[in-house]
Amino acid sequence: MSSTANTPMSLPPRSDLAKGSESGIWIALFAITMSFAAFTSALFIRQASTDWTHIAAPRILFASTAVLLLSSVLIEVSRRGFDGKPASQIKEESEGRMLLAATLVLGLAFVGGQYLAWRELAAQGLYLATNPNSSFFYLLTGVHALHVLGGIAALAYLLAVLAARGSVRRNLVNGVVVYWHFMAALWLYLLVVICVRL
Amino acid sequence: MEEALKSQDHAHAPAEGFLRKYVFSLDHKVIGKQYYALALAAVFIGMVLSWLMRFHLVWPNAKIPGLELIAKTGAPGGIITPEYYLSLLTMHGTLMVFFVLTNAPFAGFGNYFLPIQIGAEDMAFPRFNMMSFWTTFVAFVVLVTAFFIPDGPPISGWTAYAPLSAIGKDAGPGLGWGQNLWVISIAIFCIGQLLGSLNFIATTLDLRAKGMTLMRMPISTWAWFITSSIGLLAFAVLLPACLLLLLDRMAGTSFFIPSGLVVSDRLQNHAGGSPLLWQHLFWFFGHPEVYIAILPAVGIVSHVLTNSLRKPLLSAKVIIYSMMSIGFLSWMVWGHHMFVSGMNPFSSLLFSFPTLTITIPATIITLIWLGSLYGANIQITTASFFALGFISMFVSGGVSGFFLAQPSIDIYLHATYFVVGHFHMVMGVAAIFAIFSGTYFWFPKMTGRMMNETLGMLHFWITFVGTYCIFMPFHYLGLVGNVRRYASFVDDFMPALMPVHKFITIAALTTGAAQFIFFFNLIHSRFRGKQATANPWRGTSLEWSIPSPPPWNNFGGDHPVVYHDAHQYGVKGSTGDFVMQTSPEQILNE
Amino acid sequence: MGKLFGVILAIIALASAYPIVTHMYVQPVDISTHGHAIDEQLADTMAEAGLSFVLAQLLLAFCVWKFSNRKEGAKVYHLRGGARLMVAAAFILVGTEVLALGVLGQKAWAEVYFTAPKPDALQVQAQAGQFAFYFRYPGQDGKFGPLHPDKIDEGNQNYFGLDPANDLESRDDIVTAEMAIPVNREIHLLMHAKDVGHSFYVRELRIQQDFVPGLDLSLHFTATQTGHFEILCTQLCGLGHYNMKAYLNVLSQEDFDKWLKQKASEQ
Amino acid sequence: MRGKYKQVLLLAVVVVVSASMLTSARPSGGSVSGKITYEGTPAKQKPIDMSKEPSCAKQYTTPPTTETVVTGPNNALENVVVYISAGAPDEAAPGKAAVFTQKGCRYLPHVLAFQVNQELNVMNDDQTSHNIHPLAKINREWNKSQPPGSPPIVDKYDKAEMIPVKCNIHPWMHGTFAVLKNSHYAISGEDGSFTLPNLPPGKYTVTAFHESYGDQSQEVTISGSESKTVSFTFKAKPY
Repeated sequence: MSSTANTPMSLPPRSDLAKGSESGIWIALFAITMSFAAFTSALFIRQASTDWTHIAAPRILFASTAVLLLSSVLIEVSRRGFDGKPASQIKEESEGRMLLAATLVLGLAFVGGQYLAWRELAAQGLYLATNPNSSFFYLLTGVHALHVLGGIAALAYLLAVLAARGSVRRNLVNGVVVYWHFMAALWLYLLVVICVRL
Repeated sequence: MEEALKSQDHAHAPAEGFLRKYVFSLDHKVIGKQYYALALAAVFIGMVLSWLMRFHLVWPNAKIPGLELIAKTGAPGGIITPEYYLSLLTMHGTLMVFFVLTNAPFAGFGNYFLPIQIGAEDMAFPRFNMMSFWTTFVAFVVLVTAFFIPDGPPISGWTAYAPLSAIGKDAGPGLGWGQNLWVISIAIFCIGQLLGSLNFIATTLDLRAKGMTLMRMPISTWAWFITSSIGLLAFAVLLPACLLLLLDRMAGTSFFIPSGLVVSDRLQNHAGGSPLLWQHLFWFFGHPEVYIAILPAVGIVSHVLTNSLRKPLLSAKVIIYSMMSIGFLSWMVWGHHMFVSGMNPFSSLLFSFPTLTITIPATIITLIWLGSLYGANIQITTASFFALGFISMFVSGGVSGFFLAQPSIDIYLHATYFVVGHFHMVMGVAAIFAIFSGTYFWFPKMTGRMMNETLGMLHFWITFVGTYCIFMPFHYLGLVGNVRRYASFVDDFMPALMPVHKFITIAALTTGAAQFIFFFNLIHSRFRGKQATANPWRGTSLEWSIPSPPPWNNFGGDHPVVYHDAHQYGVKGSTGDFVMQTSPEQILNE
Repeated sequence: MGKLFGVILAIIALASAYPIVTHMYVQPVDISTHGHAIDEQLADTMAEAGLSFVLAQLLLAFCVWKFSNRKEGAKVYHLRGGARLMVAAAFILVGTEVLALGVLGQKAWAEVYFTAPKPDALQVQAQAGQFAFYFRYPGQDGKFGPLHPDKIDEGNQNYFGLDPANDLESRDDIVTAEMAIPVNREIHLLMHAKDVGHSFYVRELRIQQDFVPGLDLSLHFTATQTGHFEILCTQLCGLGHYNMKAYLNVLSQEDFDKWLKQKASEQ
Repeated sequence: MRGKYKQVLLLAVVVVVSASMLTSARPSGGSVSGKITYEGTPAKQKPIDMSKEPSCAKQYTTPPTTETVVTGPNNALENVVVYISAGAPDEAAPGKAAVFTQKGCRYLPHVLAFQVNQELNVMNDDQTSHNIHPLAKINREWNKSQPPGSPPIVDKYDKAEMIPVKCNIHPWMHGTFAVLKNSHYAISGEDGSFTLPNLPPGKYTVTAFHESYGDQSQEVTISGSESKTVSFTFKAKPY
């Protein structure tokens, strides 16, 4: 029987409750990764069947990809802008705020781009149930767009809190930034999956 | 100033008003109780369904008075139709696996005790926590609604194998809106569990009290932590699978439905889907789900045993590492559900090995329990008896796993009652024994009153013996080749086995009836039970350092400081043979 | 109370083992060439698992008997060797068992799945549909006509969707509701699902294989005894699942030829 | 005085009522009759192997055959529903229920004709569960099982339709519900003959429906109480 140390380990005190939002996002990313792994492995299995007709990805996707990547850069610049300040609270007057707003707008533009892509496919007579590839196209882009909309809602919430209270918790911003980058990376992966037939 | 800080850093203020206090509460303790109550409702329905099934199997043409009022087409004149039997089977499995075995040991007890055991005032995200319960509640309501629609509940089993589950009402009664409700319910349930798991992980990582290192956490906390990590990933797979199934059913896609199927004389308008894809996705979730049910049980039993033995287990660390390896291996074994399902025969062998290997950590845990009993001073309580009963069930259900893990034996035993006996023992009954153990153990903490031990013992003995009478003969039936999921036994070799089935049915009705003792005890003790002290079992972990029941903010605004791990029993402390985690006294080496 | 627990648990353990030891419930006679390997494997596993079961339960019973509610202040002590002993025991005992059963025990599996059917094996097609099996023999020409799902007409016994008007190969195909096979001849079973998943289970043949819609699997086996056996569906397929069965008649080659001729005349 | 009036009145009522009953019982108007035949070779009707359901199989010494095309001597075609598809007004349903019986794992009768909103009773005379699944397209589709000993399934249809009926548990069991708008219908017998009596004068479309061969129609004009003959010939193919 070993004895246990008598001195309490130095852990962060309870007041760091707020740290939760950032770790919460990280944990959620694991779940999202898993979900998309499930979706795309279903796609890979489905691609092996004989009736797979590969459809060409609408051009607009590349434009919206550029928009999303740009937004990712902007939000990163915004985060670094906050980095220099030691405070755990981010103040309203920070210059990063405008960049957050710009990210939000670009995010909306990305979702709009996806909508145009769906319109383009529908114009070719390709709907959700038309063939396996179109099913997966709508499914993957749709579920991803939903997640991006979630990020947009979070950005809107950040901006609203900044405007109302004048400050917002630092780790909340960090969480949203991590989530946003992840959405961009996830999109690049999905784009490859959609365009390339394995 | 100090006081102001304290109340400020709590995630929420004390609840006011009935709705905030008892319904839409943010308090993890209330939410834990809500989960537990939901599981009780589900287990009650599930148990009644199993009675109806057992009754129908041995008296197939007997009228069950009044049943026709609930199921007009399912049981015309009170006689259960084949499809209604399958509806009962599907709903029994779904309710038990999702709403009982996941809800009670994991979400219920976990919600109540995980924050307390690590010295937190609440979960990391109390609002998510409340949402996760109410989402689960909605899922439950949606599922149960299936009983009351004209078409009746689905008949495709809790595994909902495609294409049976994907085609729609052509495939049979209950596969129209009944199956839709099932898929929707499970998808909603996944969302609830994802929110819950996220909360458990974040709470364990971020909110531990000062001095509460990971290795000082009680085994139960560890079990919930590991389980939530499994749940986070497993439900993240089931959710997309449900979405794909729903699209196949409602939007005409063909993820799981191949071409050229003729169902009810109608050629189905689908092409190119893969039925095996559903099985892979489902079991990729489904096998880890087994451990979502059983790991919290292992944790609860270890926690109760450590206390009842009045000495630490041989090694808590080894149990924790074993649970981790079970959690890890659980991702590599899903294919053992599919040995004869048309998967590549080579992969069957590949899946067989991790399946056999997973018995090693399970055996280690069992041997540690058994070895720890040696030289102990076992306190006889209903809680400890249920924990010991759990070990017995875990062993019984575990050894039958050896048969099913081998593809060649599975050729013969697959889809027989042997499988039914196996999973009911190891995952159903064992987990339920742990729930009982946890209930008798923690009831004083949760309500401030003791449960009646005499009734508890009576409940234990009937349940323990009854359970063996029900589930052990299932294995014998399986060895003869009795196929499961049959609404009645029309096969030529079955008359010889009917006496066994009758025995099982009578045992099931008796054992089921004994559960009313438990229900009564629960309600009676809640209002009339003896007042409980803060630490009636002389326990070491943090939940015993606060009043019973705990105040709204658990530690009354204090931040507990932890000096020891939770296993300081059989030592000389100032209060007896144990030293509490919060006690700063020095423990000398033996 | 602790003593009672020990006694009852011991009784339960021994009573559970009793029907096994006395072979009260065993699998039916094996009529296949590969089945003995499965039976041996099952018997070996039963011996090992059964022994572990009884030992573990008795150990639990003993410990609870001996160590419960001891006197106030009784000194608790630990098993020598502690956790290390347990871990070692688990690795050695279960590890060997895993290796033994896992490695040596794949014979039967290999025999069923990793060998190709002999070229002279008799081909029989089995179709599973809600809720009956139907079988097809290729007839004189030795060829199965193609399947057209849109032509399926159960009222007229066209269960497979044959089109004899256009497919010459289909005209002599023999469709039956019972499966008959010659004894001691390898059967190459071609499996086709008409609607949802089903399974082909003959207890005496030690064969179980799912029918997967859209995936035509095949299986081969040899029956060594004549007789009348049941083919059961073991994959939940809908409301009539319990009643989805057919008979397997293992006949002498002579009787089989006669039977096939008789069935051909009924087409 | 008043009593006498009463008696006369009563007598008058009795006379009128019985007269009207007599007239309704007497065949009024004309009738259409005829014979249904086929030309060509009909598909061979095969014996049904019921071995999967021993309780049914043992009811037969020689296995029954399929009933998709049932023929009689002289190319007579049985089980054809002949009905007035146009020209006759829709009628209220009769009070008597149409009965569809499952016996020996077969449907009795194989073709059951009844009217819109007429009560339909499905009985199970067997010792096994049956499943009745009328594959309705216009009407509400249902799919129910009937264990032995359970009460009859009672239902009705509110639109006219030819509905194929199948038993999911016993795939060989197939039959037809002919749900019709009026009471002018008949099902051809063993000799292929049928009669549609009691047709008031008017112009009618007579339709003959066969479950394998579809339907054919002819126009008929009835004046007075004449009897007209209409015959239908269906083309049969061996496959």
